[in-house]
Amino acid sequence: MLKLIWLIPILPLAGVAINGLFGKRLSRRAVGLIGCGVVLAALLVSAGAVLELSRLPEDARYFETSLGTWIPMGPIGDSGTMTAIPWGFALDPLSSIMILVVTGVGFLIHVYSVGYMEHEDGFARFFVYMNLFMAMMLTLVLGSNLLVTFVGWEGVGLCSYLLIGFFYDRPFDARTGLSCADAGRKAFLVNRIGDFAFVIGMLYLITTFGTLDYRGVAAAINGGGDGHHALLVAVGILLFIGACGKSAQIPLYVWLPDAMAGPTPVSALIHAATMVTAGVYMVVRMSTLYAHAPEAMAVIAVVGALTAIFAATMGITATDIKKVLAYSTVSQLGYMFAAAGVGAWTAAIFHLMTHAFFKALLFLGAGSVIHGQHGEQDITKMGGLRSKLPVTFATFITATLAIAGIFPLAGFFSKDEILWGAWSSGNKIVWGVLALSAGLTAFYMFRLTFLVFYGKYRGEHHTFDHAHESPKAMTVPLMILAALSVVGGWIGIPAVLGKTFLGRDVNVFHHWLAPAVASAHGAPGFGAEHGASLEFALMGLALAIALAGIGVAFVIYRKREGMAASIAQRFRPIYVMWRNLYWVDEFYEATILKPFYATSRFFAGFDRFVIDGLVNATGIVADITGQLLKLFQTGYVRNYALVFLMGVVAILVYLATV
Amino acid sequence: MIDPRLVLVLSAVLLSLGVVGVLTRRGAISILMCVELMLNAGNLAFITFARINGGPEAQIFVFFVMTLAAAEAAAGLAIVIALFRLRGTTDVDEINLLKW
Amino acid sequence: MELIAFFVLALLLIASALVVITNRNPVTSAVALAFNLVAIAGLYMVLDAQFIGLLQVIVYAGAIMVLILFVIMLLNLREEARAHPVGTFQRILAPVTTLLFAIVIGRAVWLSAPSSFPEKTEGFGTAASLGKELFTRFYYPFEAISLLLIVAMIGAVLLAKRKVS
Amino acid sequence: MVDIIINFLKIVIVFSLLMLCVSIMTWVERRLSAVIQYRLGPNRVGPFGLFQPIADGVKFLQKEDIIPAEAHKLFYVLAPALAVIPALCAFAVIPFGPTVTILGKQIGLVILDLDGGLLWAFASTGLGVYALVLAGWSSNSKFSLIGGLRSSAQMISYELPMALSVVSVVLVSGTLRPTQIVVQQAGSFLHWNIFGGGFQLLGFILFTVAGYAETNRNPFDLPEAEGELVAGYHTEYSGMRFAAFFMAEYINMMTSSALGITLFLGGWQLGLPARWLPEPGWLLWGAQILAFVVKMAFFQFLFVWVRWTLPRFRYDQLMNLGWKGLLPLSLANLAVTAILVVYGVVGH
Repeated sequence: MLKLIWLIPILPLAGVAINGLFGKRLSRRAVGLIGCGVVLAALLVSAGAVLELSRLPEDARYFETSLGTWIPMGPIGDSGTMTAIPWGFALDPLSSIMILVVTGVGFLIHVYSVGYMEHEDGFARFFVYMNLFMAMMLTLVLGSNLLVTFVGWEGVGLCSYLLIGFFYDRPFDARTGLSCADAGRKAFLVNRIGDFAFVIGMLYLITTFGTLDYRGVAAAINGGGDGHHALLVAVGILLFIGACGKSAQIPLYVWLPDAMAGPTPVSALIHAATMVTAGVYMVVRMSTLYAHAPEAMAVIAVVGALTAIFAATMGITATDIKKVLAYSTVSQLGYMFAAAGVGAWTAAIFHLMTHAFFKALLFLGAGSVIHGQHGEQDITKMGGLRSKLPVTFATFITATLAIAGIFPLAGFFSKDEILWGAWSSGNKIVWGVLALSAGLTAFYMFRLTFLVFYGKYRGEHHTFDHAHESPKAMTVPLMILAALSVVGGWIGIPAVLGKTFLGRDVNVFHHWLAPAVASAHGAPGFGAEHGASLEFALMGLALAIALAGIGVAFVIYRKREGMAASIAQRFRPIYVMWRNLYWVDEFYEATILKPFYATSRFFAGFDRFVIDGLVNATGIVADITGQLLKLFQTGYVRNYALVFLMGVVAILVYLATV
Repeated sequence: MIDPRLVLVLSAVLLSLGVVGVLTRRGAISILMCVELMLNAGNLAFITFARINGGPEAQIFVFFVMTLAAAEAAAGLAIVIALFRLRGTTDVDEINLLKW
Repeated sequence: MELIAFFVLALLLIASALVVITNRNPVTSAVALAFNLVAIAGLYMVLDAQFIGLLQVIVYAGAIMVLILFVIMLLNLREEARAHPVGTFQRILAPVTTLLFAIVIGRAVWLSAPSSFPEKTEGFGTAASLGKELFTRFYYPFEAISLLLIVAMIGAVLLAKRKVS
Repeated sequence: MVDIIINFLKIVIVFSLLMLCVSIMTWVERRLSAVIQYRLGPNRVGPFGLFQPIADGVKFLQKEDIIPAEAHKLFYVLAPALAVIPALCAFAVIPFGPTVTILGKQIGLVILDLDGGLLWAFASTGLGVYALVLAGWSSNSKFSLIGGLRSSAQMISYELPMALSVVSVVLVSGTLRPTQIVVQQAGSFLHWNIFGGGFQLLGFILFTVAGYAETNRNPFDLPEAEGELVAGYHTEYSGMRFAAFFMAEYINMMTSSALGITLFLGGWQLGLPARWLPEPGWLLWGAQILAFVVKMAFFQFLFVWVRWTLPRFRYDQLMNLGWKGLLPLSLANLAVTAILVVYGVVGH
């Protein structure tokens, strides 16, 4: 199966071809079958390939294949050897986790979509986009060099744009007046900024090391990377800016909340589980580089931690069910980056995986809620839906507990590992910020749960009366994801817990991933020994913070009606600030867009009056000349003949005199 | 003996007369005829050159010019006939649809 | 002898050419032109270009001019109108320019041509010598010109054909 | 100087003989048609009515010379002359006898022994069209005009097959000089171009048919079809001018016959093997000139015979025959001849 890994991105592409070319003539059933089928096939191939990979000895778990040369190049940089960039695909422990997550979660969401999109127009178009996304995401994670990854990187960006703007004819956000198409455009443009930095980073890499191959770059850096320290820092930061765009980190996070304009399965698949994690994946992929550029890692850690708490505060006041989840996603991505920034690579990937499970589940649950209420998204108009949507409620609460980091659900283990990584690497401030945001996460997630599922319904009555549980196609994926959210963390039980309670280290995940990532030697604080008791204490502390968050949420939104309003009243400036998302959009508008528009207007005016004026002047001159020359156009052939003859005579006279 | 220069001057005069005809006549066929006159003036010059050089080239050129004139007459007259059928005249001044 | 023939023919040529360009009756013009062409043929004969001279009569006078005459009669063309009054400029400038033209080229040939003909070469102007050249050295031009004739013929037929609807 | 005198004499003799023949021909035509139609014909003036042509001539001279009021006078007057002159010119290149020796001077019995003699003949007959066209146009009568148009179209059309059949002969003989063509056909009559000399039987037939059309003789006399056009292009003519057209027609008949004889039937050759012939001398030369005359007479008889036997074609039939019958046939004949010449079957 290993030899077939190139099939993994191609399979969804086949779905694109079939549905794209014949989708309009096929029945919805057939379209859905093909759309899900190809992803299932990709999942099976992936599973087979990973199984085969796991049978190899630990240090040989790497397989690379090429579909041929893509860009042949001359000698580049210091290497002096002829370089060529192949269409290379590689499978190693890191990408194996990614493809399993992508195809697995992707498949569940595809199945879910069949139910969710049942009544929408453009059914085939939706699955074409989704399949294309799968193909691109798999290209991204399987690419053996940065450029192939970049193809997938851009491809998923395109699909993201297409899917955000899927309902291109509908309005989206009343506050900013965006339409769905605008939201898509915003996502695309913000991503461009990041991609620009990414490309520059790549160019630096290839001109310096003569290769973009992950292994080649890693080898080059290990071999003589320290000589290029400044460059490595620069490249690290540039690539991280690219990751910021894709993974919605400060300052480029603004597109992700608006990306909720897309259909909910899209939010679940692209804007929660897979695409937005591409940045994390990429950073971990380049772990060797970052290990040699601690300054870049510091930047990542700071940005990640800031994003985590920053987004969490915005999540507290959001009222749109999907926006809450979106901010939560941004926050959790911040977590992952913080983990990567402190050198806890496996923790970042571990959290990436568990997050994919429970965040996808949350989104799908939210989708189910929305679906059940015929499109209502405002949580202030919901309440008491527990009875109407039992399956959704059960799965949703599981995911909420998981994201809050309650033992023994998946989130607990991954979050704990990140926190421990932050503490143990000496980044105590990062630890503090992350712990606080963990509490906030627990708070806003339970706020959401309470507002949606408990209390009295606050919307229109007939909506509540007609609210219904979703079809099987939607609930079954929910249940599967719920199960994963529960057990998903158990493959990464921290060594201290395993040793203490099970007598051995059962952190399978860590050992699986270890050969694929750099040991973060050289990063500050690593290697320092900490006692098991400290780890237990921190674990307990984190759990306590999460429980405290839940408790506060319970008090405010469950026990005392109206307390939320009075708190908001008392801390009005903070509330208003959070409510308006720190005015970041407005800030960008004022500092970037306004000057840009002004410049554009200036050049538009320049174009209209000067450039067009020149063009028009040409026309006017031609017209006047024409009017004059018209007088010579008598229409009498003999006049022309006479002039012709005059010319002949003139030439002859000239020739005779010369 | 004849002075070749005289023949050539005669040819030039005939050519000029043809030119004047083309410039002043109004009937399409008359203009065609004047063109024939010019062609013949050219031919006369060719024959003179042939006689001067003693070779066959210039004569063969005349041969080609004649063929060309025949083709020109056939096509030109066909056009005139088509024109006449369409506009009821062969007066080139009346045929001014494309003017301005 | 030849000189006399030349001057007589030259006189006839210029006279008939004048008739061609001045007479407003197209038939008269055509007949004058035919006469002119025959006279030129005579001049060719005087210049020893016998074959071309005879060909001139057959092709020009015998075929082309008959065709023109035929068309004139078919269209029943009468007196041609005088030149358009717009052409005042034209009427003054045309003869002047043409005169200038005649002077320039006349002067040019007068200066460049020799003052007497060399001895006639063996076989000059005979059908055999020209025929041999035509079918050997000038074979491709000959084929090309025949193609041109066919094209002109087809074009003429298509143009003059009455549309059958 | 002697040459000029000799040439002048030749011209005078040939011209007068031709005129004589024309006058005889008018008589022959009328007598012969009478024979064909079982009547007597002119038999009062002179023995057998032989002086009838003279009487006719006197009559023509005496008739009023009418010029229609609306006619284009110059061309109206010019046309008959234009009819006769080219017809006479064409005859200039016809060799009517061998080269004879008179008073020690070699004299070719041909007026104009040109290298391109055949072309001369064609050029002359080609110019003959102008007479008909101008006569038709200048009379300012619709009968005349239609007659003129018909004749010009007819002559242009039939000139092609005629020329092509002549070209076949030229291919065989390799020269355009009529005297040489005749010399080449010496010996037995089997060496004539029509037979073994060039296998030009088809060419000969084509030439003859086209010749009838060229001379506007029945069955191709549409330019002067009495039934529809009164008398065609010479409707308005009378007196001597009418006679001129008449004369031109007969001269043309004789020219075309002479050309046919020269090209296909050995010209003045006797058609006997050389060993049967006497030494060159007046006996031989006389016999040869006589042979030419006899051949001519036969052709004239043929002309008359055909005229009083065959009905007239319709105009479209005429054109069809010319363009779709004779032209392809003559082209085919030319092609076959060319192949024969290339493979050396015929040719000199």
